[in-house]
Amino acid sequence: APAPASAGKADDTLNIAWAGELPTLDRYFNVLREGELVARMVFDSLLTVDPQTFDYKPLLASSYRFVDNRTIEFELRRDVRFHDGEPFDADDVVYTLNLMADPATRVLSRQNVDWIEKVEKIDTHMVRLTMKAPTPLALEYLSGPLLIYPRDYYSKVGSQGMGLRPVGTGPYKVTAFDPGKRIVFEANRAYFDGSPKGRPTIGRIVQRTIPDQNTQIAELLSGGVDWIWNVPNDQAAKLASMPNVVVQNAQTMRFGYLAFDASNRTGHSSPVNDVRVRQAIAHSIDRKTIVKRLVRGASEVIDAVCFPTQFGCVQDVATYDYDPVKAKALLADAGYPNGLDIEFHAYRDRPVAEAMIGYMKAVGINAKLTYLQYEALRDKVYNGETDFTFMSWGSYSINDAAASVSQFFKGSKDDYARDPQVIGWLEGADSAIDPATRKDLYGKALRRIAEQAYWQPLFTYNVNYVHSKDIAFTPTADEIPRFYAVTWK
Amino acid sequence: MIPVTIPGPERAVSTDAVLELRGVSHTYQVRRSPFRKSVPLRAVDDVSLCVHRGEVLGLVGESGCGKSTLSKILLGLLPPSSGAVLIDGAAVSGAGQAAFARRVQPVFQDPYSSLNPRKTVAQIIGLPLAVHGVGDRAGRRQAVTAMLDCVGLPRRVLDTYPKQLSGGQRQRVAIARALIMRPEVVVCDEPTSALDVSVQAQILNLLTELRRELNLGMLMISHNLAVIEHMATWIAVMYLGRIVESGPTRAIFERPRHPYTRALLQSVLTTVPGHGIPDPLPGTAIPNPVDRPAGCAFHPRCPLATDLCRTVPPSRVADARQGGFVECHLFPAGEAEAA
Amino acid sequence: MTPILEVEGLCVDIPTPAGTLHAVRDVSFRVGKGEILCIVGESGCGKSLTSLALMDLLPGRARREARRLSFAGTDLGSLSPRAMRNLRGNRMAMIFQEPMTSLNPAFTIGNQMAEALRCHTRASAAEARERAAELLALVGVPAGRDRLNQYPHQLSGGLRQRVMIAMALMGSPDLLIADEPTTALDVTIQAQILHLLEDLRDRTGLSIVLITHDLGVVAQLADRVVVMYAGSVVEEGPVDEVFGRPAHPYTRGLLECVPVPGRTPPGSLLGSIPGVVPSLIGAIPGCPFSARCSFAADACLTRQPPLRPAPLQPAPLQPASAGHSFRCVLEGLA
Amino acid sequence: MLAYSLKRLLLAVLVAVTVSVGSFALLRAAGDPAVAMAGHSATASDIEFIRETYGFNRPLPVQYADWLVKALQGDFGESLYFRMPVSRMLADKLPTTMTLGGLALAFALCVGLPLGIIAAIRPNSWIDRTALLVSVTGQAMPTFWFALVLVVLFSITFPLLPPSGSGTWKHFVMPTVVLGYYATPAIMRLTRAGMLDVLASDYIRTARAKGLHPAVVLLKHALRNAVIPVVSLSAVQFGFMLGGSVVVETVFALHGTGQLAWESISRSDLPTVQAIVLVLSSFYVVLSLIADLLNAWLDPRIRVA
Amino acid sequence: MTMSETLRAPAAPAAAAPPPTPGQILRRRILGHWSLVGGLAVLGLILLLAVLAPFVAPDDPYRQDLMERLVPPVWNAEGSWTHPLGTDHLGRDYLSRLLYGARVSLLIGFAAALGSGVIGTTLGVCAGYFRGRVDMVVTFLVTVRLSTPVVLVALAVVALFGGSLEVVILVLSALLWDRFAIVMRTSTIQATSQDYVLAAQAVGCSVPRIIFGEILPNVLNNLIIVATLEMAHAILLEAALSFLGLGVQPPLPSWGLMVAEGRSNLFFEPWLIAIPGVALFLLVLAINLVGDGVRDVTAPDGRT
Ligand SMILES: Nc1ncnc2c1ncn2[C@@H]1O[C@H](COP(=O)(O)OP(=O)(O)OP(=O)(O)O)[C@@H](O)[C@H]1O
Ligand SMILES: Nc1ncnc2c1ncn2[C@@H]1O[C@H](COP(=O)(O)OP(=O)(O)OP(=O)(O)O)[C@@H](O)[C@H]1O
Ligand SMILES: [Mg+2]
Ligand SMILES: [Mg+2]
Repeated sequence: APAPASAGKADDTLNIAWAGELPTLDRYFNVLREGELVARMVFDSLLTVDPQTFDYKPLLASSYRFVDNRTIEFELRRDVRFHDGEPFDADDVVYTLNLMADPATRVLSRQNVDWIEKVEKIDTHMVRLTMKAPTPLALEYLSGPLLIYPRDYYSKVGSQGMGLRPVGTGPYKVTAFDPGKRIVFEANRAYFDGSPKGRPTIGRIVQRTIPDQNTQIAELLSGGVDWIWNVPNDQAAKLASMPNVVVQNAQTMRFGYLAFDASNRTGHSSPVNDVRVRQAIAHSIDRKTIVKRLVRGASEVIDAVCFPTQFGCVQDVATYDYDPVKAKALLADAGYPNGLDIEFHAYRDRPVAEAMIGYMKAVGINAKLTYLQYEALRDKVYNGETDFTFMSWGSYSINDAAASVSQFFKGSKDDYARDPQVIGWLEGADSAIDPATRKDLYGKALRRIAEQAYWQPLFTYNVNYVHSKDIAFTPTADEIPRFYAVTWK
Repeated sequence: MIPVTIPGPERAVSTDAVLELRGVSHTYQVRRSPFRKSVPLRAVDDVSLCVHRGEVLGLVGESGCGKSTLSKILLGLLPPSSGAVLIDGAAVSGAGQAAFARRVQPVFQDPYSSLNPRKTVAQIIGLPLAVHGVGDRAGRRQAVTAMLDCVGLPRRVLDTYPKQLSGGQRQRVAIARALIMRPEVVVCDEPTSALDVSVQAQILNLLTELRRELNLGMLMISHNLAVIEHMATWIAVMYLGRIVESGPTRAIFERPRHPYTRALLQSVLTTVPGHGIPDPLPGTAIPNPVDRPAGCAFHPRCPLATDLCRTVPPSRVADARQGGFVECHLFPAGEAEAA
Repeated sequence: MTPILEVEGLCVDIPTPAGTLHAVRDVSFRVGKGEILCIVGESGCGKSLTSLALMDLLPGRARREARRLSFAGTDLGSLSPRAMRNLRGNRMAMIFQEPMTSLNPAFTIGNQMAEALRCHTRASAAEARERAAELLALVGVPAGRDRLNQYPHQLSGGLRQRVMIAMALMGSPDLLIADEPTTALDVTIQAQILHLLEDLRDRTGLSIVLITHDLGVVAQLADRVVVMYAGSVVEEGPVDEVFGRPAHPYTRGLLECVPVPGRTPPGSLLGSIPGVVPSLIGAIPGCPFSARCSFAADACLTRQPPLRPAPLQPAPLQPASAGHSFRCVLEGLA
Repeated sequence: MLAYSLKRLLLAVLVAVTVSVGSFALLRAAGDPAVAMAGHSATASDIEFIRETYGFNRPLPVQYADWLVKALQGDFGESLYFRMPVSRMLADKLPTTMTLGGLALAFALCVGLPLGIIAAIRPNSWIDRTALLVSVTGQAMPTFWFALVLVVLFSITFPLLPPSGSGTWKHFVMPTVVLGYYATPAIMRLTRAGMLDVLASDYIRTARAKGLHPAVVLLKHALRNAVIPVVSLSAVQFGFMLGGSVVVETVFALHGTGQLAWESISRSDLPTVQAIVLVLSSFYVVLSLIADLLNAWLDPRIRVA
Repeated sequence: MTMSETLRAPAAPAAAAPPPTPGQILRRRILGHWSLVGGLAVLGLILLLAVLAPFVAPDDPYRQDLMERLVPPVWNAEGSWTHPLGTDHLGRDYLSRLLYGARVSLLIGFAAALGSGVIGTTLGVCAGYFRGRVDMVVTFLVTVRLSTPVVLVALAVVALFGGSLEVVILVLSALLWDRFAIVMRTSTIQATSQDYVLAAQAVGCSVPRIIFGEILPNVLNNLIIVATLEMAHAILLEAALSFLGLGVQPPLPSWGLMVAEGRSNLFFEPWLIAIPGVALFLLVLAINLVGDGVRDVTAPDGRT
């Protein structure tokens, strides 16, 4: 067998590969999922979520308490140092959160910070955070995307410097970063005891960007890398039978959906403006078979436009079972007895898209596929140029319907339903604090969406993690592999 | 004796001159290497000539002296940089091109490249008829057949391709194509130099016959003086783009004036053994057309060159007795008459 | 005269898809020391292949066969390729028709000339250049030393042909084979080159085989002449005899085709040989010229006569051994 | 000579400018840079703000001129995606692509030239036919397919070479072969044709008549003249390989300009794409200039007379 | 001799057997050229299968059956004759897709070669015939085209308009004309320098007549050679575009797309990529062989 430059267990180096190219390691300025993985290794937030129980636990904070429903006070840890040796204290928290919340900073995911009014230092190890309005997701944000940066360093090097040479408090520090190519992590031996993340055990982690799936597998098989993910199910099934390979499948919070232009946003009236056509399409596709035969793994069919575990994601909504006869009848009813032609856009899972096209064809719907890169399709969607798209959404791994249904049906750029009723309910739900009220309002919105078939939710995704037998790796449902928790076997 | 006239502005043009060049020059821009600027190359320099009905004008000169360029100008294929081409005394303009094409036709040197390999003999010979819209398909074929007989080709070659013909046969096809429109002048640019002696004789005989029968005017370009003497009634000797001597064949052969003409005549090797190899022009000062010598262009090679020759270009001196002219300092105006 | 080159029964065959092309058929001749032998004939009659066969430079597929092929006593037929290479360019040299393309455009004249010497002797580069300069002077190239650094394209056709000749002389050959050396040149230049060849022969005793289709050149330059037709020799002999009293109808026909200034009346019709050369593929039954010969008899269609001495001419009587021979059933032409 | 070089340089600049104008127009048509820059959750006013600050609201020719002036000073702007100077990214990625292109060209020449020469010396022999087969196969195999086959063969079945990356020479073996094999047929054929032509020429006969050793005839007299067209072709091929290495770079995770360009296209990262196109086309132009000069050196007829 | 005698003098003796006509020679040369015959046979077979796809295909190439995914071909132990070449990742009959895919691949090849051929030939012939300014402009265009990274431009255009059969063909046509232009320019210059063109001019032929009647027929074989090369090139480029996800769009089957789709099963269902890969290889090989064959057969002294 070849002896790649850095061969695994022997020299305490874990080689991982993925396809995404991270432009910057400043998490506030990249939105790729891979960015999240890196962020969790290099940085810490005030709180964290237990991946199993979904409970919030203090991380950089040693404790927190709600002063009122708009104010939280955090007691900070005293034994934490940044990678550059600077001690962590209230100044860093105040600086980071206030900076990121400032619209002028232009962080990419505004919803993560928009709710913060101000953060004040009470003393060196105590801060107070004030919200603009009661925010149900506050703890969610604080335990994920809101990472704490070192004030001195960040104010000196800015986002660019941080992006290239990140300095955080996390279990791993970055020792080399070739953007889009390679990241080298070194265990942070000074990581504070008692972190819920645990102390890092593997000395070095080297990440390489390998765009081609086959090459990733080839690298895995030849021992060049130890861990890859997003391996298609067909391959994963076969890989599972290889001697040195472990395949783990886990559901993710991501789900697929068909989005229709119900409100004629494109302005060139399309058949899907008609609810009956949307319902017909929904009925024409055999989601169960697609899930069972094509998507496979831990995936399941969903009917509401949110991830089932998300708070407020009620399941008692209208469902559209596979029923080609009914689909045809609906089409005829809508004035298309001889079928219709429609433009169809997609950016991922070509086989699924193709399978759906096949199903639609069977009832007379000719969907003409335009397959685009994500960025290109997203621009089209934002510009109101698409009739009918096959998309997916991962809710930023936030376990609350606010991160899914509210993201798309509150009149935002990607809202093609523009249903004032739905918008009203969702605005109420997002600003209410009382869980029951929220749940009720989300339920109303979800039922209305299903009934009108603004979207046709398809299935939840699953991820295949494929890695060598040498490591112990536990996947989590939030699609965020935690490399700091990986250990040698 | 054939009535001859001096072409050019000095004498009135005789009425039977069909095709005439008056003070024609042509300059090419040549680039000798991509790294250099292009320079003018005067391929034809102030040439006046005329071709008469039933006469053969022989043009001799060494390679690169501008013979082919001159023939292209005569054929209307190359617009002269200055000077005029006259047909029946009238200048040829763009509009008259088609009419011109009916009256003046070429026969090229290389019968291998002058026939389109993708066309049958019938198509090739019939092309002028088709272009000028003469007759219908059947009529044209008839005319072509008649022409084949005329140039001594068997009729079975009608539907063959040039590749299947021998060199002599091809040249006959080329002649047939040239003659099918019944032109008055045929311009033959070295019509036999690519052919074997035995075939050359056939073609020369054919041209002689056709000229007599059709009263054709002919410009015959050749570097074979024996052929020119045999065919031409009038000779023009060209050197570096200029006609340096011109006159009736007999007179030129008997009393060549210009040293270059004399050298050319000396160089003729006859098949009668025993004359030995002449050494007419010792030295190797080969003229460079881009960089013409000052004065008389011939002076670097001329055994008789004087200082005058090196500085002053000679002027054209009419030679009344010969009915031609010569451009040489050795023959100043008065002397030429007296000589 | 001792022959420097003796050729007997030379045949060159080229396999083609249509059959074997017998390009040279049983050709015999000899060249004496200091003699100029001309081979004439129409295009395609096998002149070039004959000369290439002598040099062992035939194109890939062509096969050479000969009863006897001897150069200055050496049997060329049995020489190894290496020995042949040593002879070539050294003791027997060759120049070609196209002076424009016969020199490698990528190298200087000096380089190409020196190479011709240095591949045969141990001469140093300086010596080779020295000799090159001398030879250029010999062949009448002015300022020869400067020309050594020039590239072929910087020379005119006449100069290039002189360079070719000088290059052929680099190894002081005994025999020079010249394949149409003047065909591409102007008449005045042609005269110069021929003059040069004659001069070389006179001064150095070089033997020359000159291939041409120009009867004028033959008449003025050759000592002896070989007339070829369709791959075989139809007449051979001293040039005065052959041109003065051609014995073969083909030779006579050829001579009649060419106008002679002062002898052929201007504007008259020339003699001509009708018809075309027969195909050289496969055997030709009978005399190859019979199809075009106005004297052809039945016998000519079946059998080609052997080369035989021409009938003795009236005074000055020459012995038949002087070697005017021809290949025809006719008893000479009156 | 100087005048010629200047003229060629002017032409080169003109070509590069034309190409960049074309690509500029095309890319502007392809996507709104402001939208691309603003990213995921930008509002209309964010986008408007970006348009203002980056001058995307100015007329296209003005934007182009502005870009060009800066580009000439080596400033290709900032990548919208990586938010770092494009010039720095190019400095990082070009060496990989150049190495790959250079190696591939060297491979193609090392295989194509000898094969072409041998094939020309022995036309219709088994060597000629094998060479033909090799070249035709090279032309008929989709690059990525060939690449994947090699990976399976040499990284998994016989684990000799690493399947991806660019750390050591071993990493470049397969990419070089794949990319080079694609260019081999053209070079081989041209060499063969050129050799056949040259070998049939008069001056080769002259050289043989001098009694030169066949190897000298072949390598000195024939090859030099036969490679002249190959030199020009190599320039074209090199240019093509630099631009066409996308697939190879993707498969072998080489992270060169090809893959960067491709990713940047899909990310509407205009400054990056723009810069790569300009650099590649200038590079091609420079290469063909070099090829011309090389040819002039090889062929004195082209050189100053 | 009188004139009539001279003229009647036989110019050629009645040859025993008439020389073969060019047609006959050509036919003989073609039949003697094994790789040309082989290439033509394969190409012809593929063409035939493509044309007859609706009749010979065992199944609808678009009919999917997710329950029957990835059935291996018949030579595999698990294969069956219901799907001789197995099924793809959506359970569609692979043989049927292969047959229909031939249509698309051939169409792309033909159309792209035609489109680029028209552009390139027009430019090349104009440049070669008119020379001077026209030539300068065309040469400039060719240089611009050559210095444009084709693959990148193709990617950009397709990313902009989305991949579809029409877009792919258009893009390829717009990008592959350079070789046509270069070759046609040289051949035209060569043809124009022949005396028969001069003769046609001297006869008074119009420019179009000269170009179409005298020049084009003589450069046609070069045109065919380039066309075959570019056809092969276009088919391969489409495959490369498909690899990057920008070729023709599913469910339309093209061989390039099938290879690209099969690639995700490279390691464990290698036949998925091997079958269309081999088909693609054979097609491109056949086209190349035909091109080479045409070159040899029409060359002055063709290899025999
Ligand atoms: N198209 C052209 N462009 C530039 N120069 C040309 C062109 N045609 C001819 N010349 C040059 O013009 C001069 C005269 O050429 P021309 O062909 O008329 O000579 P020629 O007397 O017919 O020669 P030859 O006997 O070799 O046919 C030569 O120096 C030639 O190089
Ligand atoms: N390489 C070859 N392959 C096939 N046939 C050849 C080859 N070389 C010459 N021939 C044929 O051999 C015959 C003799 O050719 P050769 O070159 O000796 O003629 P030649 O007398 O020198 O003619 P020319 O006066 O045209 O030079 C011709 O019929 C020619 O077609
Ligand atoms: Mg000429
Ligand atoms: Mg010869």
